[in-house]
Amino acid sequence: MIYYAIEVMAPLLLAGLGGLFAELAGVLNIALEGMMLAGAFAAIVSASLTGSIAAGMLGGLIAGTVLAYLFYFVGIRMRANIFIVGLAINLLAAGSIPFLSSAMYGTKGVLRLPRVPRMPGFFVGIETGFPLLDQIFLGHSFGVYLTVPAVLLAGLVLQRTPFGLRLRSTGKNPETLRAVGLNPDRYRRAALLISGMGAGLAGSLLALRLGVYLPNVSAGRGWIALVTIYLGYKRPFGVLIAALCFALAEGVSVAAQGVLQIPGTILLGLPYILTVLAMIAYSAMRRVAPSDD
Amino acid sequence: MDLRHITKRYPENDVLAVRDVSLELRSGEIHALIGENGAGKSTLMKIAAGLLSSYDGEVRSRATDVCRLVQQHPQFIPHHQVWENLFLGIEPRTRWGLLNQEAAVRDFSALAGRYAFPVEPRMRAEGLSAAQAQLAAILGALLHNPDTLILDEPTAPCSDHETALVFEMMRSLRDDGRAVVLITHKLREVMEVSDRITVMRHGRVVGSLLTADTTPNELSSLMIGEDYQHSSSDRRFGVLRIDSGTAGRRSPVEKQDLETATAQTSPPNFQIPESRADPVFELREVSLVRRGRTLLERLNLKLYPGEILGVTGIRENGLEYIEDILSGSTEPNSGEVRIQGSRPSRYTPRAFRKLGLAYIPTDRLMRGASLSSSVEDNMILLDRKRFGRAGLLNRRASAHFSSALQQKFGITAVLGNPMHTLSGGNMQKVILSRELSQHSPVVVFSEPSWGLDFRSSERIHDEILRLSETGVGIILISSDIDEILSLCDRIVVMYKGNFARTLHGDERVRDTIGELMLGIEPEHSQSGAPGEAGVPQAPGEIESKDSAKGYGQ
Amino acid sequence: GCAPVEEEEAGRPYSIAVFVPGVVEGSPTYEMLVEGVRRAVDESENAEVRVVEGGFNQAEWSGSITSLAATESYDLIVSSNPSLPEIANEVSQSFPDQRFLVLDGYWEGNPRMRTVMFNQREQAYLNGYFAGLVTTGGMPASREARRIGLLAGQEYPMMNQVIRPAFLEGAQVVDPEIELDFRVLGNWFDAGRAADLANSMLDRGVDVILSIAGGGNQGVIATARDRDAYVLWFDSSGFHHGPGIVIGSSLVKLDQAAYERTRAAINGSLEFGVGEVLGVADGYVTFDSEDPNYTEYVPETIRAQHEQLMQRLMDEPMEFDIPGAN
Amino acid sequence: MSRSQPESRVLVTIAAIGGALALTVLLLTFVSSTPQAALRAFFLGPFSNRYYLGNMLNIFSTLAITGLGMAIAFRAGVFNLGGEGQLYVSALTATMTGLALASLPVMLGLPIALSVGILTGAVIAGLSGVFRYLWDTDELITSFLIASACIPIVDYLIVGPLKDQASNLLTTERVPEAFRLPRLLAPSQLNPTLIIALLLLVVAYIALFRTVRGYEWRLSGLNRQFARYGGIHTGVYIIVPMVVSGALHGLAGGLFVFGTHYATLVGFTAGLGWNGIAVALIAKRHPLGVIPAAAAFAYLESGAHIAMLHTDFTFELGTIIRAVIFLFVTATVLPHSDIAARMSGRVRPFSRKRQT
Ligand SMILES: Nc1ncnc2c1ncn2[C@@H]1O[C@H](COP(=O)(O)OP(=O)(O)OP(=O)(O)O)[C@@H](O)[C@H]1O
Ligand SMILES: Nc1ncnc2c1ncn2[C@@H]1O[C@H](COP(=O)(O)OP(=O)(O)OP(=O)(O)O)[C@@H](O)[C@H]1O
Ligand SMILES: [Mg+2]
Ligand SMILES: [Mg+2]
Repeated sequence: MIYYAIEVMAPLLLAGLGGLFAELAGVLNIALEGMMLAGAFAAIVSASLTGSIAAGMLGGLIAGTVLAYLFYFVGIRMRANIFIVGLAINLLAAGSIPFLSSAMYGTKGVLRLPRVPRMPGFFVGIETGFPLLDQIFLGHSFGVYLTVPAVLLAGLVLQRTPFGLRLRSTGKNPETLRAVGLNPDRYRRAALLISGMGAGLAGSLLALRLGVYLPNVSAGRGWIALVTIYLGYKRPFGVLIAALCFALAEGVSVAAQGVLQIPGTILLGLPYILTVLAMIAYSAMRRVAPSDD
Repeated sequence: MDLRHITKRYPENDVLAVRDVSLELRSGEIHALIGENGAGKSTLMKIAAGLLSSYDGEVRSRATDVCRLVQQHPQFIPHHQVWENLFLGIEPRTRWGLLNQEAAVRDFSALAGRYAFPVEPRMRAEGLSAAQAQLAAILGALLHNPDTLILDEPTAPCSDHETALVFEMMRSLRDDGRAVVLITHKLREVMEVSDRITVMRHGRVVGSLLTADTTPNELSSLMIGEDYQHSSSDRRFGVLRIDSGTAGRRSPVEKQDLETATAQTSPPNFQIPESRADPVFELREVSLVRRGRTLLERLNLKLYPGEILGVTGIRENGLEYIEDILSGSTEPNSGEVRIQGSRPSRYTPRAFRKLGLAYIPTDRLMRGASLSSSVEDNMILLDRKRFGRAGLLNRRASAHFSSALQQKFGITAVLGNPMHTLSGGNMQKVILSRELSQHSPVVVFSEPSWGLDFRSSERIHDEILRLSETGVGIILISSDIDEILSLCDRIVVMYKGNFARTLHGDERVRDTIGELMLGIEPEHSQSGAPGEAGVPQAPGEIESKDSAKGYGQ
Repeated sequence: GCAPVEEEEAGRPYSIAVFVPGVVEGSPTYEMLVEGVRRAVDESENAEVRVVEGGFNQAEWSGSITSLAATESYDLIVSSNPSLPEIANEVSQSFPDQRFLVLDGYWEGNPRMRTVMFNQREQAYLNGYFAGLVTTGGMPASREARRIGLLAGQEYPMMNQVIRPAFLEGAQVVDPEIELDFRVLGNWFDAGRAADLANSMLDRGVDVILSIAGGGNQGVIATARDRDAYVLWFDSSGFHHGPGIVIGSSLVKLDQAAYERTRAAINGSLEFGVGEVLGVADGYVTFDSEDPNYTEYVPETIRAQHEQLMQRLMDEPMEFDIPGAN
Repeated sequence: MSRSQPESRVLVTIAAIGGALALTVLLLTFVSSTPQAALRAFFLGPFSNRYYLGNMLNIFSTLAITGLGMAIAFRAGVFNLGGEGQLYVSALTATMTGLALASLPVMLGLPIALSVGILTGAVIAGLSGVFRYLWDTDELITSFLIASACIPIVDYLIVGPLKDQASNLLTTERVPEAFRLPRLLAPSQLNPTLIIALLLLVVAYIALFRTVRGYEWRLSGLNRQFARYGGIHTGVYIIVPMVVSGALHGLAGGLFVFGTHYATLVGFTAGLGWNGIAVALIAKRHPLGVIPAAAAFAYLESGAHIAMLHTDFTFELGTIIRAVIFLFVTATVLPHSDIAARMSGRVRPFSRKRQT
């Protein structure tokens, strides 16, 4: 179960980390969902054109970034309402992908294209001597192993670089940037583009794992990724924990369907309930703790 | 730097803030810019620093020159550390292009050390006291190594000691051949530190003089535009009577019209107590502990009707915590508060106000005002219930009320415009007008005259005196010794979360207070009122890291 | 602004609207529906068809069909879904002249409506029997546990009352010990979660899964491919989705039924007011044994045993209690 | 709400809408084989007969209530992201109450059923408010999560124990005839919800801008620290706005059942809650602004629906057009308001730590 939870976590985490940048720069990116979808579609298309997984992931990344740029242009440059722009981007992705798909391949349903390679498992034959660990951590698809460097990189960039400092300052108070002659919009743009990359990559993982593109394949994961940002208290490592928690909760609900006599449909609500409870428990603990003021 | 024929109009409220002003800032000179609230000082200097874009006229300077403005209310990102706030845009980097935190902290500490500013670079900005924030902001400007440094009311939140530090820094910059501009309302400071003085009134420059050639009286007449008589309680000229010791309460200037106006605008909401024997406000053994640190320790205090009790000290020695306790903003960990003999149901401003407390906060921007609401909405905050008829808000009555307050306090504002269009001083007047219209038996003033021009602060001082005459008990929290001295019957000095001493009558001497604030027990008198003052702990110097760490966060 | 253009009586074509309660693409049933009706229209001299997609919100279907009927420009409205008869019946109270042909649904007694139902019990039973043969060791990747899987997009009456029990019933013909692991996806598109659900089933020893989860089926295939398991398809032939992984497909010849009944309607020979049920014996429910993948990947013995079952159903059709039938 | 140059703002708005329309026309012309018919159906369809007109007004009614529910919460500085779920659950509880009380007279049974719906929404949203009040958990997230958790449960109940056994639709039984609200423009779905919605908007406007409570409400949203300092019970203005917002969604759910569908169908809310947020934001959180915002929304929705039924206009096309219009309209109409900044940065102009 943990093995699959890790697999489920990977796209959530990548999208969440991307969204974290936007969030810290002061832009609530509710378009993660649409960017993931676009990433998934582009990943299959480019994987099919090139026959390469790497190209597929690159395609996903680019697609997410393109939407992110649109987000930036309308939401930041044109000063539109961020929330509405986000909704619009989601709609745009949901509407134009079937459109493109039917123009390019004559179908807007399941898109099974030739030459899309299978996502290989990594570190398959290796043994570390701890069979349990091997079982949980080895043999995942490539994207999973991307997440660890991604978390570290995000932490490094956000906390340890001038860029990260400026980005975080943008979100807290853009005036302070203006006061020292920096343009906060630049950092918002960078943050949005990064979030587009994260979400696009996450989408490509979803699709490449299946080897096909399906309408609505993101299935609300963009929203969950958004939730992990808050659950993770806006820290990269926190997002990791939150995404893992959510994935585990999802894993519990999936596994419970086979074991418990509770109707499967009800169990689908379980991850959300577990998450709320975790959130309350955490907040309540923080309140009780003497370190709080 | 040379400003030529600058004119600035704010389109939001159609205010002509600066009118055809020309000004020359010379290097190697400290240039004071004075004028009443709303005269246009801040606006002009923002233009000089390039922070405002649409204006008429010309700003000339050498292309390589750096000009930095420290704003009137410096704003930091609360969650970020001080160095993160200040090195924004000029971050030192390591070889790998990463943030070089060590270098930043080192540079900062070196600079802070040079001017003896007690600011810790790694502290979170939210933990800075107002004075520290001001000093930090100044350091932030200095990090840019400016050729022209403009300070907009830097001394407002500072105690004498910190003010002295700032002046020292200004002088050393001047001697270094830089141009320094000081905006302030304290003429004493102007006389003390500046080389040249420019006076503004209603957006115009009405005079530019050499400090050596002028007198405070001349300056104030220029500012006000008439020959102005200081009332005897004017503390800015307190130099004249600093040691007069017994100087207590002066008879207020006659303000008959004012009182009648008050009577008209609002019927008394509270009964002012007849008896003067029972305290109207009491702290009993109040302690405040946060994050394992004792910020306030077993404080006792009694305030009697008609009394003005001064609380002073360096702000980070507990002045802001006592403000929160006195106003109900924070719940003490032990002990209790009594207002007019009753205990508030909860420790919230709401409960305190119900028992008859009015409160003028230090933090005007966040706590004292809703910047995006209209001026009128800010004025009616406390009286809102009175304008409700069957739940509906009677806008005509509230407008009438607000314009009465506006007239009474001489507030320059359009009532329907958002609060953020007001000058700093006018904002404070709005807050004061609102609180004083309550007729509360207890009023807590915290730093009431920060940022006010002297006519306005004098009005406030007169108002405080008048209030106490009518039997209101007043607590005046202020880090300004002159203000405390000229108004208060009794003064408590805080040091490290304790009441170091309560001073009565002739003990109320400037030097004694100054020493107590720094934790030095003065030799000549040991007669603190028992039970109402803690004994200061280990005497130590305020700028030591200890105290900054201990009480800052 | 959509008033139909009146043409002279003689030349007026027979006008058909196909109302798709969902979207056509991605749904084999609706693809068959549209294809069948189109073929009938193409073959006739004077008929025309418009396909209208009604989207997934069932609350809107009634309104959309009302709108179609209200234009009074369609001689026949064709649709397909178990819930459509009751909607059509209601609309037909307001527009008594409108005729309906509903496939995959059942209604008796509305003289303006003809319904065609398929015996899904037999269909699920066919799948179940095949699954039983697989899990008891008939295939290379069969596992020891006698456990088969069923993944449903959502729970609905036909699923809970017919397909699920019949699937198990069919399997237990092979071995009464066989257990069913039933899971719900919650929607018809989340292939990611479908893959996880399939994984979880495989963890519990399942080796063959009947997947009735729309786009979610792709997730099941991906898992089965990774972990060597088998997938069964429902309604249409699914072999091409995963050769060697999809090893069986039960078919409903909805396209054929749609074609034939539409043709009859155009010719004026279709009888309304009846609801028919078509099953294995009628040739409308079957198991795809023609596909080359089937012969390539499925051992001779299994194919033969399954063929026998088909024969048996031909001779003795199964009783079919239609859920919610009027 | 800048006072500056209202004329130019209007001009910009008109230009934006014009641009969006031009793009729509262009898109349709390229994609459709009968562009004229598609355009006519899309733009004029909603006004072509009373049926479509009535349906459009009915969409407007529900959207107006949910939009108001969002706007009113935003005004107090709290965020209810669970409208969709609140609407859905309330619809179910209202339906079940209606069914259970079938024997009561309408004048008694219907109000009770609606109240149950209102109460349901209020409780679900109120929970998030209470959580924030007690434990300082972000109500934006908890409301979303709680509502998301409720949706599968309702799905299950409708498909399972509460299902109408006589129907093949995934639906509960229909509420008794007597309980159904009368149709105003038969055969369209328009019903008295419209009147209730308009009344609510006006009442909300007065309550928010013309009462003392409304003053406190708005002030709490603008600067909670200030409100607290002024003696306003700010805790109340975290919980109550959430409760009211939830209650409005509950009411919308109840009316959706008794006025429009007479039953709760699986997934029948279809984004009404989400669209409520968009409506509230386009309306600049102003109760009266909700009217044009919801009207525009309803118009687009029904236009797309009609064009889809009668021409080769597709579902995706409708989605794309709506996206384009969103992008255009908000880009220029909305100033970079504080709510936008806060929605994006979640910067609250007050410390959230010390609250009563
Ligand atoms: N952002 C603004 N928008 C609109 N009007 C403004 C703004 N800032 C200042 N004003 C107006 O411009 C005038 C000059 O304000 P300014 O802040 O320059 O005064 P000041 O001399 O610095 O006063 P103070 O001593 O009170 O700080 C005032 O009438 C004020 O109301
Ligand atoms: N907007 C509101 N909606 C509902 N209840 C409120 C609202 N505001 C306050 N209350 C509650 O109503 C009660 C009365 O509050 P109100 O603000 O009227 O105080 P008040 O006028 O000073 O009266 P009292 O002295 O009785 O509290 C309080 O318990 C408070 O929690
Ligand atoms: Mg100023
Ligand atoms: Mg087996």
